[in-house]
Amino acid sequence: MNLHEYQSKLRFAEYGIPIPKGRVARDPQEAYEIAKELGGPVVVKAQVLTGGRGKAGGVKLARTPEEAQQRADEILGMNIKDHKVLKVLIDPASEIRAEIYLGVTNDRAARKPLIMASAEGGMDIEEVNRVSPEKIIREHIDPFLGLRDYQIRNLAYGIELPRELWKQFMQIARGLYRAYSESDATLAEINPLIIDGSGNLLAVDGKMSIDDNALFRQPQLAEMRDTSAEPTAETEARAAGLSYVKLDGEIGCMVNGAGLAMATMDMTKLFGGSPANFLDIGGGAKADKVAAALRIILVDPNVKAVLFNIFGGITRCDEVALGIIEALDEVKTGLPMVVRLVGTNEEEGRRIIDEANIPNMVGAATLADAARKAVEAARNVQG
Amino acid sequence: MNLHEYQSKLRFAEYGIPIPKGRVARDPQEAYEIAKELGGPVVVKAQVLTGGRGKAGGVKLARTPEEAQQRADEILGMNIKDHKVLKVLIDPASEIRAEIYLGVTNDRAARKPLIMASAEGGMDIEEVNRVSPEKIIREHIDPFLGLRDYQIRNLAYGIELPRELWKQFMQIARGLYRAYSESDATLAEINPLIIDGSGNLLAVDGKMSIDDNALFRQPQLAEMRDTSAEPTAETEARAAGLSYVKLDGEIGCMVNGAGLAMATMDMTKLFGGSPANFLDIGGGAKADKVAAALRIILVDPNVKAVLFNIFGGITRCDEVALGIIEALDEVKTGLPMVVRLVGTNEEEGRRIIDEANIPNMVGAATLADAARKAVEAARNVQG
Amino acid sequence: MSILADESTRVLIQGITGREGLFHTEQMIEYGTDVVGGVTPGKGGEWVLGKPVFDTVKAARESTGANASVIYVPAGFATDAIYEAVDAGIELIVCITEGIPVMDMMKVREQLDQSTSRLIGPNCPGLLTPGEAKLGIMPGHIAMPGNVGVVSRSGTLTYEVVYALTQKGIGQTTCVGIGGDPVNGTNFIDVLQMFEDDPATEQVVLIGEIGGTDEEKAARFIASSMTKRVVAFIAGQTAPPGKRMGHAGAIVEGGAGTAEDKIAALNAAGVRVAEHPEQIPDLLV
Amino acid sequence: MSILADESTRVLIQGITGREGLFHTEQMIEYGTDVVGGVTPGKGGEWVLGKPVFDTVKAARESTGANASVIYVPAGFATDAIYEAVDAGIELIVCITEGIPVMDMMKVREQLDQSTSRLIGPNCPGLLTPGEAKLGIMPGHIAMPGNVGVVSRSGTLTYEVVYALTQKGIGQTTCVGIGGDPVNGTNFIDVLQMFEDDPATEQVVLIGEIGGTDEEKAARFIASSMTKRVVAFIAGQTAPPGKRMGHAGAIVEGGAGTAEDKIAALNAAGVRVAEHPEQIPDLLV
Repeated sequence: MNLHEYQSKLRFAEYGIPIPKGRVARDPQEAYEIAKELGGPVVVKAQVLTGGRGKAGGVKLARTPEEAQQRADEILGMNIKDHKVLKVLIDPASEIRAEIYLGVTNDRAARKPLIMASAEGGMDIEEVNRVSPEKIIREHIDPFLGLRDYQIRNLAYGIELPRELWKQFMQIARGLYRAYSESDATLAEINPLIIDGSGNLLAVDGKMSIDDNALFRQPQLAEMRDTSAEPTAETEARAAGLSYVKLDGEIGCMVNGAGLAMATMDMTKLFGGSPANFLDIGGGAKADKVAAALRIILVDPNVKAVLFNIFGGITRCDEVALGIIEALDEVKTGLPMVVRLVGTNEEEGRRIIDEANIPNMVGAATLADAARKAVEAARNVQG
Repeated sequence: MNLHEYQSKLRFAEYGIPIPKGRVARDPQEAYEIAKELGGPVVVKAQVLTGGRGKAGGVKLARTPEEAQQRADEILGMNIKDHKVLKVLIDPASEIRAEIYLGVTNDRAARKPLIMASAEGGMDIEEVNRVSPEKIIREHIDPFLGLRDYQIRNLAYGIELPRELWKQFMQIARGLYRAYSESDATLAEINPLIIDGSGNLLAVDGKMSIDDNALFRQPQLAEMRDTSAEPTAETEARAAGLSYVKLDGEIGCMVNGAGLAMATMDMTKLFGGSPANFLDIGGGAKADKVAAALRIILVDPNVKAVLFNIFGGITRCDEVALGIIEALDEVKTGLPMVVRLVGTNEEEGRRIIDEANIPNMVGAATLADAARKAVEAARNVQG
Repeated sequence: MSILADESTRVLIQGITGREGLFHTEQMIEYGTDVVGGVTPGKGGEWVLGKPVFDTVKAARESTGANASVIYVPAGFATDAIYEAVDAGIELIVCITEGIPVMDMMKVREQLDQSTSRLIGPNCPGLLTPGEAKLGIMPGHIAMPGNVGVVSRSGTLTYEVVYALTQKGIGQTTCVGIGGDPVNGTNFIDVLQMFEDDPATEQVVLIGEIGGTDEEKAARFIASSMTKRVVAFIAGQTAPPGKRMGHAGAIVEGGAGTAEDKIAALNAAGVRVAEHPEQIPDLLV
Repeated sequence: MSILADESTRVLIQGITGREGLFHTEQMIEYGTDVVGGVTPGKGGEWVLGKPVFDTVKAARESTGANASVIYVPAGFATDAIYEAVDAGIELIVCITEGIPVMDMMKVREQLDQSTSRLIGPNCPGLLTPGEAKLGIMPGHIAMPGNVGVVSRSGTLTYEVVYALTQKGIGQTTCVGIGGDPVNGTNFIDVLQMFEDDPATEQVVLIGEIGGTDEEKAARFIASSMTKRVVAFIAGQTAPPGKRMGHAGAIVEGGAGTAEDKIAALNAAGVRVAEHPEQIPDLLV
């Protein structure tokens, strides 16, 4: 789960990291008032859960409250990589003497958290990494010991931070790691951490991602989830315990397991079709979950055919079959459906489907067979 | 640093461990009032920082408030192993169905905390350990992972705790380990942890020792130190950063380093004398520290001679010499003194002593020589 | 022959009385696995499916001589179950549970590296040595004994591939699902090395997916250290790019992690990569 | 010959600009120790006693090729200094600092056991190879080169013994103060093994004190694994019994820990135990 910039920065501030004194506006009038209250020039920043907002025109400078209002009006409602902008952050503009990068993430290869710093922060940090990786100083963190002060000094030394800023940098790095570990984050990043006009460090942008598996013990963070800008289907899917991502194709896919779901999507492509979604019903899915999944798929107007591919392990084919029947009782559809059930309790599952005798539903034995049938069926609907 | 029973139990209670609802009384009248408030029979327990108070008559049952008052009167002012009783804990008396032992300490051999439990708790637990050590179930704790639930289950299983008490036991053991680790304790012990008349677990006695090296980060615990029952000299010594223990002999010893201090004491014994104290001035001791040490030694009326044995490493002999001269300016004494200075800056130290030209002070080259001279001098004073 | 487990493996079930634990234990026993008992705290002394239940792994191991365990307990208790199995000296631990926070797994991994236990998973289907033993949730009937080793990061996709092999009459030595979590107990390379060392395994199928760099590392290992033929499949060619925020992930993993990268790395190591799971049998000799 | 350090050891001083650090660095240099530089965060680039100061151990090691370090920083920073030295790959770390909480040292020890570094101390006088190198605070002039190894839990008592040896013309290979804290980096047995393996060491002096069971363990080691003569002294025969509260300590350590117990254990192992420090030279051949 990703947090917005303003949420991340507020969290950072709880850990003693200096951030600009800005606030979030939901409409241009509010933006005007915040800018007036702050005084002086401000930055109007789109709050969207995606990268690249700067290049998309989602971040603008405003010298007066009136200008802030106007910029907010332009940015609110923008669509950045399929994310609608519903909030803007109004931060006081800072004079920037230097841009530092400072981030903590989990390095899966090393199986440890990793903290990184660079004197060349800002939007091009990935380019810095490609061209001169030695300019990014890295320290792996022992998960039991946590970030040690000497490691922060290694970073400060490595990025040649002016000596008079070491103390501030120590406090910020300690705070960032604590924010990371106490939030069960997978990412906590300040980019840029600037040296401002008064010569002090200031976190002008911030990002955090939280480990979804840990949200059960992070109720405060779980509540921060912003579903307002997210497609309704994704919100619904999450509520039902499903993993769903909308795509542009015409074959609705319902699969158990992420790997098999991706392989199923790949297969529709291989047979000339295109997947309408990624949908993993997870392990051990019960009838109600399957019904919810079917409902979510059928809401998408692009869907021309539905492909069920269930390989039972924890998930039992009979329960999936019952789920399909139940869902079709609630959500009537004339769309063609292809069902493939293999694995745990597959005979019972197939029997349930057969006995329900649904006219627009066909079975399939192999994945290739299922994908081929679904692509053909979708083509016929379109034709 | 040891905590009183009532302090330990209050600390335990902060970690969710059930304790009796008693309170501390400083005089018999207060004991009467607490007993009356509690209603029913109570136990009057001497609060002293030493073991064996039960056998010394420091724990008594009282059926009525009047009786509690009387028992408190008997116990307050008692002298238990050189500790004067200044406070009594008045706890409601509990029906005891079973006595369990539960303790956490640091096992220096294993270099890990160790939690131990036994179904045969109570005063004879050390005897249980001697006769049937297998009746004490032990689990070493990884200092990074902390006490894990499965380890608590291993204890509960091992002591054959009735199944219906496992949940309570889990909570108590978790609390005890947290109290131990968050207090930087070297010991946190409940003995006995009883099964009371209502079939519940209750910590009726508790003990904690805190790592002196960690008191700097445990200000709340450091404030709990009870110096009221401790010899004034020990309190003064601690304030001056010295390690001092009063003994019964006649040779006052001032030494740098605990090992050397013990060897010096042993040496006075070997030559027919007896040490009046253990006193370690520590490493790098300055003049003011030495002066304080001398003052503390001379307060003891048993002291007939003073033996200085300083082997300079971090401690510099010249500073010790200056300290001795300074102290003798303030604290005049006619007692014979033997001074031995060896190691870092020894020539300078000896020169300072020689130049001060103190009539009742002699030098010594070896430890044996110093001890022999001190014992002889003391004998002459006594004779 | 096989790797990790065979008919002589004495298996303990942690969480045997739970819904999933019970269901899959029954399947494991039916398959012929030597399940010697189970652990459910507070239910020690009971019997389930004809097997004794213990309160602790230590007690269970002492009574049964178990040398492997399969964990079916909920995520909130799974790391404790792993630590308990490690502490009791269980040699092979298979953790089926999904949803363990990554920070917890980083800590588990640190501890594991100092122990003599091997962990498969978490968030994995477990392993299957056809005709001998099933430790986990793979459907037994889709596999058959043979000489192909299978290792996979996926769950159900593994079944798909094993099923496809069996349909074509190609049997397996052992099928291992290592799990898809960012940090797990055993990785591709560990299992590839075991297959390389196993005389009965003649060829290996590797099933990967997008994300991380494990497939790239496996490719380097295959090029440098394997003599046996490896065939692979990578899922996720049509998957949308992840909604990764920030730069740290990109810096750590570089540009890697896409299906194209992984396939290129595998091809460069001489590995033939199937276009779809059911094509895998055709690439084996 | 010697153990742990000699004239070729390249020594770094952590906390070189502090009062104690500076004083003892000067003494170490005077003694002939190859001090190659120091570390004080925030003072990198300065020079002290003709030696370069660095901000971090890593930078210092890279510049100087140091393979040992001596830590003189205050207790609140000492564990960080140890971790930093371990992380930078320093082979021999001598921590003089006293007052480190025991829980912190238990954690340090867990980490050390996974590293290739050796820690001497904390709360110790360090070590001295007479005529070659001095890493710590032992007064150099009390020692002389020879063939007796000295190992001790005490600080100043060690000096007393070494001084007594030197007075009698008995030189030392290396004198090692392992420190008196409950948990430290190196124990008696580690050092006894090194002396046993060192061809130049012919006899060994062990100086113990009351508390703990390290001397008893050392006695068992001497009986089972040492061919060289060991002479010992145990301080604390007249010490009052500790004010130990509770039973846990007694249960863990049994009845052991008194001077009588330790002397009995050493005697049983064939070790002659001196009545007082200055008697030790008489017990050596």
